[in-house]
Amino acid sequence: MQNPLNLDEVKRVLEAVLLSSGGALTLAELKRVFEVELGNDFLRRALEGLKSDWRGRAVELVLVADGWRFQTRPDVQPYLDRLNPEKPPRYSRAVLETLAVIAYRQPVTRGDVEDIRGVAVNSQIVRALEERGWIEVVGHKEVPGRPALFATTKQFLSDLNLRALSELPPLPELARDLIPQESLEEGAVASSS
Amino acid sequence: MQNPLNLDEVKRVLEAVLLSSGGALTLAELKRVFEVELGNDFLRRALEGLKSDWRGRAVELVLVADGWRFQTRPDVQPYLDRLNPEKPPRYSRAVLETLAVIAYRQPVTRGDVEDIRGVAVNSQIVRALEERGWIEVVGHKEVPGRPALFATTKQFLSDLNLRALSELPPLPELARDLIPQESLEEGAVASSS
Amino acid sequence: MSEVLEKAEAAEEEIRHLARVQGELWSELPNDLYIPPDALEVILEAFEGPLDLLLWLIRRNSLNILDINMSALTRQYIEYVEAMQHKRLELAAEYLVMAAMLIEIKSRMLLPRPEKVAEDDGLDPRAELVRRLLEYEQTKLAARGLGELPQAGRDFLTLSIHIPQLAAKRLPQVAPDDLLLAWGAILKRASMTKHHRIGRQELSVREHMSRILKYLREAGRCQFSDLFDPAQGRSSLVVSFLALLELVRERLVDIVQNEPFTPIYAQIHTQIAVAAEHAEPA
Repeated sequence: MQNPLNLDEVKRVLEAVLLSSGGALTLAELKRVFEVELGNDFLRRALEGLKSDWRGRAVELVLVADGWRFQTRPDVQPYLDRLNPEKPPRYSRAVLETLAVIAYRQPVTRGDVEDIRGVAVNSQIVRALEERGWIEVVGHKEVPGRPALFATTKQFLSDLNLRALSELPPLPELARDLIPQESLEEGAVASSS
Repeated sequence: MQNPLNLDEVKRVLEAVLLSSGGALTLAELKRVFEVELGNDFLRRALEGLKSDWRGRAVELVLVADGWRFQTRPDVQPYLDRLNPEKPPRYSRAVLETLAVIAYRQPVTRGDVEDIRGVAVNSQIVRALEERGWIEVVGHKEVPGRPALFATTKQFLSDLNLRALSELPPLPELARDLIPQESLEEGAVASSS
Repeated sequence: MSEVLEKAEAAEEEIRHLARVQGELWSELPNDLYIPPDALEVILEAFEGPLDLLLWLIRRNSLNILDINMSALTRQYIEYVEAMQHKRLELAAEYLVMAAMLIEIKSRMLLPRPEKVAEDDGLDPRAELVRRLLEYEQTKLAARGLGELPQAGRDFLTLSIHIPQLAAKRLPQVAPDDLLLAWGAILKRASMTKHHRIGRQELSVREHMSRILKYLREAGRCQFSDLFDPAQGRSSLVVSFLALLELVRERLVDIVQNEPFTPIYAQIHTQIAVAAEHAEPA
């Protein structure tokens, strides 16, 4: 194996090393690749040269905090997404239930949500739904502590493709009545269908 | 995002997709990347074009058993090794011989391997090859004990840079043809040829 | 396991070396089976089994594989196996089976052979052994060929460059039915209360409750009639009115009329006493 000494050969090796490394490489790491000791300036010149060789392609060589790496340009992201239709994250049951209570029972306080769900509501859940723009404070209940009253927003309807709250799926008939526990199970089954 | 329709733009996208995929991609997968339906011929032309664009670099575009992928050329391996000194182990003769029997005579049982090699096959060898993803059980032989039948996998071909089993190095011409049972008596004749 | 492999690897290296170094010596003394005691173990470890050992003996003695001299081969093989038994007994089982087979073939070779093709079809007793030896040799060479093929991870690497995270974070999607399911889960878990009396009609009431609250939050107070939009139709008026009544019942909104026949106002509920008591900043 000959030692590469000219700039082109160094660039050729650097390209293969950086494309296959799977992560950013520091100048020190890149130096280690070569049997002969290369100067920092020479190496940087090779990297800058490589960078400009790649200009205009859908992949670019960038210098980030932990070194040099190749990465895809944002404009090809849609193509990559089609290849890996990454499953979008899902909200936890707690989030969905909180949202359901607010949607079906609005305006409600956090205390109401807790009463209905039977468990304390994590304030992060409320914040996440507020940040998403799906719920908002529409007033305060005039009871001690003046708790905020939450309701769903227009954004919520729009994101769920609804024109009005009345387009939400109707709750199962069974659930509307005060019913003994046994038949509740049936209610749940019916609702899950 | 505009649909790329010209060859250069398709090549630009294919390059980014293949460089970032981390593995081989089939023609069908590559087609899925584009919003517009591209013909197989057009896609193949783009891939062949890309392949020749990369000629002479330290990275090459190859077609293996499970599709197209970029990989480093063997001549830069010494550089890559200096960066990551840990290499997969070289396989022992026992492992390679077991693999050879499975590759060339598949599907075979462990008993078949033992018959040919004349020794018991250590179960660690079979497990090592399975863990590497190179062999798998493809069925069971309908004899007492129903021993597992082993065959090689796509991964095996892909890891050895092959598109199909037929690309394996041909078996050395030694047995069978050379020595029909009858002619063994006049062994000297056969051997003199 | 890799340790074993490495050992075997080293042994194989060793035997090639030995064969080369000792090769000349053996060519001078073709029938001498002297093996340096230290080398024996190394040599034996390097064999992949009796077939491998036989092949090596055949090749070392330049025997014709298709016309093996059985007595020479058998003698040499058995000497090795005996040496092996002293050193590594546990290796010997398959080697012993082979020894027995060699002796059997050798003795059958000694029997006078019928001039004419007889009942045993004149099959050479060595036929099966030769077939196995050839098949094994073929496998051995094929294995060497496989080992020389470029291998992913050893001789080349596949690529996988970084894909930067999208600026916009992917947000979970929720379908209306997810809410229904969530509600079902609540029902299933909790004991029932009157909370669950919600149908389509009531839902639109609650929607108007939120609307009125939002409106009053901005306006503070407004005329009663401002809360109704006749353009929305009669049912909307009814629902708005029900919503207002519900807000009043839940003490979220107050309806006030200072004097008869003066305008009626709606405003966010304030309970003077409570407010004073708690001195809560708005």
